[in-house]
Amino acid sequence: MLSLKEVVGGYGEVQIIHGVSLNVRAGSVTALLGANGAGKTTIMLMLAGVLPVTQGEVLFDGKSMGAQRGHQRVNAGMVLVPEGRRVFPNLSVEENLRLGGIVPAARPTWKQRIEEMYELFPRLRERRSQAAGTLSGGEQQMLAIARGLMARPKLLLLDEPTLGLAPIMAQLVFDTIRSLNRSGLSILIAEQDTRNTLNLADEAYVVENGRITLHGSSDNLKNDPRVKEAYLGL
Amino acid sequence: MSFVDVFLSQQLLFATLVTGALYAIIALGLNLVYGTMRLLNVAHGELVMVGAYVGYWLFSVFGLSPLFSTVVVAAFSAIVGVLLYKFLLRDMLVRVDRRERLEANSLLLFFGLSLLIQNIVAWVETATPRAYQYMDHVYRFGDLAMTGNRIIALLVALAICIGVTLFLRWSVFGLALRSVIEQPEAARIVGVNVEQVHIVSLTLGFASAGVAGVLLGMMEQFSPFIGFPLAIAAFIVVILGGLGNILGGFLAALLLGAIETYGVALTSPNLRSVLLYGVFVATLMFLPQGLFAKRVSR
Amino acid sequence: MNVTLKEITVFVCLILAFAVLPFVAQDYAIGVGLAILMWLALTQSWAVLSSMTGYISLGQVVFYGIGSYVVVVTWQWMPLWLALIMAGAISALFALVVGLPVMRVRGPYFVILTFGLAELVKYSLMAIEAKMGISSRLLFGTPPIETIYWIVLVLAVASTLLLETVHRSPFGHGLRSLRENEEAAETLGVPVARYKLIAFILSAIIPGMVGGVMALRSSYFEATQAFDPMISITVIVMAILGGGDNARGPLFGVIFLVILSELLWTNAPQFYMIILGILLIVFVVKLPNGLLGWYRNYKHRAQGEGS
Amino acid sequence: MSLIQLEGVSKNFGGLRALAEISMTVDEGKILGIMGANGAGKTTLFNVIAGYLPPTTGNVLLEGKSLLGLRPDQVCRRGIARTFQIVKPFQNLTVMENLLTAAMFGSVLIRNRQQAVAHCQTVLKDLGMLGLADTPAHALTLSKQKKLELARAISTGCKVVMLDEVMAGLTPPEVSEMLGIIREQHHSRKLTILIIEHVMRALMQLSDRIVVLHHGERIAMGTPQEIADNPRVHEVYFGEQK
Amino acid sequence: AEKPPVRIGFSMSQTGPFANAAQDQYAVYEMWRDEVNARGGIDVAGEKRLVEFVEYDNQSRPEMSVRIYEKLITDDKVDLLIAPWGTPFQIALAPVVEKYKFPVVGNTSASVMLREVKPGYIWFPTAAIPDVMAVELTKLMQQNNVKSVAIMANVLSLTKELKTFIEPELKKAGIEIKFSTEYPPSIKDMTPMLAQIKELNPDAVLALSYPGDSVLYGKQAKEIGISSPFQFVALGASAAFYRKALGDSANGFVTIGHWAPDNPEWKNARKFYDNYVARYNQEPDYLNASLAYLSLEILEQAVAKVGLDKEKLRETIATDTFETINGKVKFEGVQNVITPTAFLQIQDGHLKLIWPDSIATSKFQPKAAIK
Ligand SMILES: Nc1ncnc2c1ncn2[C@@H]1O[C@H](COP(=O)(O)OP(=O)(O)OP(=O)(O)O)[C@@H](O)[C@H]1O
Ligand SMILES: Nc1ncnc2c1ncn2[C@@H]1O[C@H](COP(=O)(O)OP(=O)(O)OP(=O)(O)O)[C@@H](O)[C@H]1O
Ligand SMILES: CC(C)C[C@H](N)C(=O)O
Ligand SMILES: [Mg+2]
Ligand SMILES: [Mg+2]
Repeated sequence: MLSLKEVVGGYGEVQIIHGVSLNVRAGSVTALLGANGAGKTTIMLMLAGVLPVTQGEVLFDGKSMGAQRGHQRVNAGMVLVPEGRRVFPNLSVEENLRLGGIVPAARPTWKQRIEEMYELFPRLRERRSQAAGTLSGGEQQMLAIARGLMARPKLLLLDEPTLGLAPIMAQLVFDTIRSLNRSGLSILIAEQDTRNTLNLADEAYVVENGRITLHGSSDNLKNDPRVKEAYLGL
Repeated sequence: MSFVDVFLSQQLLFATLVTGALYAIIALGLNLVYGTMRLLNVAHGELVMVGAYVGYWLFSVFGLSPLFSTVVVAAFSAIVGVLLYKFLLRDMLVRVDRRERLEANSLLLFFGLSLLIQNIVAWVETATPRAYQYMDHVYRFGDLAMTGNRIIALLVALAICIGVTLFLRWSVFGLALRSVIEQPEAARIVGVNVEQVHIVSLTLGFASAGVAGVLLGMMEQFSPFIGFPLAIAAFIVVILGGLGNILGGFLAALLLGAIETYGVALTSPNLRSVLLYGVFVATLMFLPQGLFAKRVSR
Repeated sequence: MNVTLKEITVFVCLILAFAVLPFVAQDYAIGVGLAILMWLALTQSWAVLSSMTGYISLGQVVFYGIGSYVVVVTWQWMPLWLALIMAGAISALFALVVGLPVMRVRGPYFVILTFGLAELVKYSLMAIEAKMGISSRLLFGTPPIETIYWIVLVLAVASTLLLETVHRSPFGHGLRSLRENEEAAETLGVPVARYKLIAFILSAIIPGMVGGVMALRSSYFEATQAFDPMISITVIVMAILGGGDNARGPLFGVIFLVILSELLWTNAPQFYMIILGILLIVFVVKLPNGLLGWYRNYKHRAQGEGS
Repeated sequence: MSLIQLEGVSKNFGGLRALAEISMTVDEGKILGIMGANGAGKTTLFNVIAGYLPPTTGNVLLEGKSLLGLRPDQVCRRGIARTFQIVKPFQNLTVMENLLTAAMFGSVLIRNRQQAVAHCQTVLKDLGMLGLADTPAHALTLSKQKKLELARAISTGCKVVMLDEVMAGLTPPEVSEMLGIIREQHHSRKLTILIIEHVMRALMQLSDRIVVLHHGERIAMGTPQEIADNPRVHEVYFGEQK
Repeated sequence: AEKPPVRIGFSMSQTGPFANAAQDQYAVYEMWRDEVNARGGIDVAGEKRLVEFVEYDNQSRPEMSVRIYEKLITDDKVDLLIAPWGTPFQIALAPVVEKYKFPVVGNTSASVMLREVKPGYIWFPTAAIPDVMAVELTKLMQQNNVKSVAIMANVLSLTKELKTFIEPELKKAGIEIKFSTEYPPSIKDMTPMLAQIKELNPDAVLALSYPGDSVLYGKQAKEIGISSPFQFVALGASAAFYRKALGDSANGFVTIGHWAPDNPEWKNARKFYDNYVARYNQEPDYLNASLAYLSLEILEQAVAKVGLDKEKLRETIATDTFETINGKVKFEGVQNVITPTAFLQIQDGHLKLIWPDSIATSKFQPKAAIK
């Protein structure tokens, strides 16, 4: 589904990612683990076309994404739920959702999709005409996830989706990811709740200082002593 | 004229509409450029001025109707907009390390551009004022008198304003545009083609400035140096109506038109600018986001 | 952050250079020097408000205009020094009176509001004068250019010192914080509203006095000249050309633009506006971070290569 | 005497009641945990105390004196600092400059630059951020920015600090480190702390007492153990999973 | 060896808000230079030398103009100076030429303030000084049976002064002022004023306007249907573009001007007119262009007599009588004391002098009502 080959990139002249290769198999959940500042968000932003890939190759569905700009990637089915939510603060919740489904591929089913999102997060329905900037932190996070799902992605890139969610909501998000995955969606997730993430994922990569240092099935990684110590806090 | 007469006068109403419509269409173009991309286009008035000249040339050399010229000018301005975007503006808008100084640099750029345009036109055409007579037959309906060109300008401006409003309201483009206004980066993430949005609003903005120029040239005299006050009027309207709020801009334009006619009729023409700027300044002091700011519930 | 000896030396040399100019040059060159000093005084003052707080004022001319008026109206019966003090004081008073509501307005709204405010003051004065039957004035016995030059030199130095002092003070640090994020600055204890007001007032005094002296440069006076919006725009253009938020940016920008346009209008009188327009556009493309940004980059590179 | 006292504080947004008649006290030197589902009103409570939002009804007192009508900067000068859940760093200033604002304007009010720098350096050192002093804030990762928020709040020299989800987005070892930092600061600076967290481990370990909000109402208050055993809290906050 | 050319310096509003008004004067300057050079040059006390211009744009800013003249005198060291456009610029110039004792003949300025300028190195040939105009205009109206007027005046100096001086004159003459108002230069729409004037239906409308608003008045008076037989517009109507902008509806407007080509006593008037039309393919402005040309004629005659010495030039200009396209000109103090104050009317697309009778080339015709 998605494969990165020796990808290099960063912010302007600062290089952060020094050659990362990874694969997300179709229909799988793949996790990115790593400490703060390891480069997970940077990889996500490069995938979404926000940051440039200076070397290496990104293949999605077999096609090179090098020349594809952000909106083309969304249209092709690769959607990012960014870290820090990035909702449109002065637009209403509903307008935020509609924007999530603005690419041509998703536009015909707008209305129905919004209803589905409201089913998933009833709180959003209650706040549908409130400006997104005035939502509570957790509500904004729900909105960001829902907005990402609006585009009917084939591959969903989740950057810390449960950040700031109460346990009950975080659980809901994990459950949702699992059921979305069952219905065929591929997922790449970066998340600090390592335990839950590994329970959910099929495969995982550990990122350190802009490089992949460990890779394996999540069951293997769960029992890897390095992971245990560094990311599970055992 | 007594108080009552003033309000009943059809002539004043007509004058308000014509002035308001002209302000509206000039401001519309600026709103699409400044309101959406934060490009401080101080050369907006020069675009209008060039529109007036092109209309004049086509009329006096080829005898083309200014109505036809609006189409030519719109197309021409749009092309200029695209070229400008491709060669000068894209970097400023898209490159992350340039966005910081976007407003500052765009001010400098457009200031340079306005000097350039003004002086090239002055060089080619001299600074001698121009005006021409087109459709200046006077139609009278009872007490109301209207020249043909003012009626036409009103109708064209109205049509364009309504057209653009409907387009922004009912097309996806309107929503995409608002997302770009809010957060260009997040807009890209959800799949908005940010560059396309930029180009469309820039071309729409430039085209409507050009058309406004043709309409203005039909009615008033012009010279290469009329641009600055026009740009200022446009900025006032755009800010009063709320940045990026197209409909708000139209209402603000109408309000200024009304002050300019009713306000002046009731007080004194000498107070024209005092009234206009007074209303503007007072409004912002009480409503720092303009007349039609969305108020977040508190 | 401390003042280095080198900086002081450069600054003192610059002042000396400007100080000897009237003794060695004829009127035209003094006129160019005067132009540099005048724009310097205006731009440094503008920077105290706009570069420090990020509130871009497009109405700097309002203080210049008010100051001009004070001096012109009192010209026949008040000594110049007193009139100049009044010019500064009345500009500051005006800033104080309108400051609170004006400084509540942010971003682009603030930019255009300040422009509108200057126009409002201009047209109000014109309407009042029209009522009194005045439309323009003649000034007799204006001082020679040298006198004007000395006063403006003092004002230019004062405004430079003012900006540098603000820049280095805790007050300036507060302004810079609120420029970055007003809400965060406020929760950290910065009295945001008061600081903005003070910055606004500080940016008003010297322009008021500059306007006062410069009104005496020509024997003919009318409101449209004293409140010419191009003055505000020129100030901003110079500050942007310079870049940065300390006194060096405006210094670069002012000297660069004045000398450039002087060279252009004297050598290519037919096309100098066209050339100037093109140069500004090229400038934005080539030096997007202003002269100061370019200079820093250049120094940075030079050092990088050296080590 | 209790340091902070809330008397029937309510906050309405239009028709929405974000806080309903909240009364409680926090004693000096204690840590109060605040929990509740998303949108329960936790951040709003901070906003009201910090002078950011005026309460619709009720009163907030610090050391027996009302804070009502004070602006946020005045509240800060009285000794209450806070962090923002949605971070608000001074993007183009360095980490040190970010902290200097706090030192120069907060309740310590150090106007001498050298002294202020020294003061901030100790804070950075305590938080293990000395190496970042000259990094511009925009180049920090989100979690570093959260840490910056904490450092900035502490640098004001406050008596009370309100922490809004400073641990969100940290890996478990990082959470442990942060717990250590907060405890350490609590002791060494004699801070009274109000802390909002969804990371339960942190809240349970740190808090002397915990208050639980739900739809703006206070539904429980007590020691961590009491809260952990409270069935209502379970139902609205943890869901079926324990 | 060939003598070096005579260098003549001036500043001009080539850009900015006054650029449009300054064009006529500039066109005349250029035409004159080429004419003189075609004749083999200017006569400098008996010796022919070519003429060369040293000119700079003042951006429509008087203080810029002052700087330019300082440069022309001290840096470029020109041989002669000619005037910039307009009252503000020429008044601002006075102290500079005073300081350097450099004589300049003014031209396109008109204001009672001119008389306050210290006599010495600058002179103003205009006959359109507002206080005298007020008297003459009142007489003209009286003679044509005007019993009531409406006045609307731009607050800029010339028209504002004219309003101030004409109101008492009208009262003295028993003409009723039915309506009187001022408006700012930024005016964009005159409907509110004109609607009221139409209702009052005065015998005369005095639109004391500047060139920009003169066109506006013409267009809107036609639209609203102002039918007063006497309609006056102050500035701009003497230029060719005014008739182009308004077409037939320009006919009948009375305006300021004391020159016309067809007065047989003004020797070179016709020749100037023909040359101008041949060169620019349009008529000169009867006010500004003729003033500009006659100021050059005065300078030329003075230089022919005494050469380039500044003091001698001053002496000559201040005391001699000159023969110009506008008849004889002689200065006392700063003012021209010969040329009479006069008015023009647009008749069938042509400008005619209609007042005073001593120089009139046609009679006043009431403005035809618009259908
Ligand atoms: N705008 C920027 N300019 C320069 N460097 C940056 C910028 N943003 C982030 N960095 C640097 O990039 C590195 C990787 O950051 P990234 O956000 O990808 O980490 P992360 O693994 O997502 O961490 P976290 O878990 O904290 O979100 C960090 O060292 C950070 O300092
Ligand atoms: N300015 C506002 N206008 C309208 N509603 C608002 C406003 N600010 C907050 N709210 C609403 O008030 C409720 C409480 O918000 P608050 O931010 O206090 O929640 P919270 O408990 O901090 O939640 P979280 O854990 O998600 O951060 C939310 O439902 C939010 O949508
Ligand atoms: C046209 C001139 C006689 C008047 C001059 N232009 C002025 O500004 O007053
Ligand atoms: Mg991250
Ligand atoms: Mg919260």
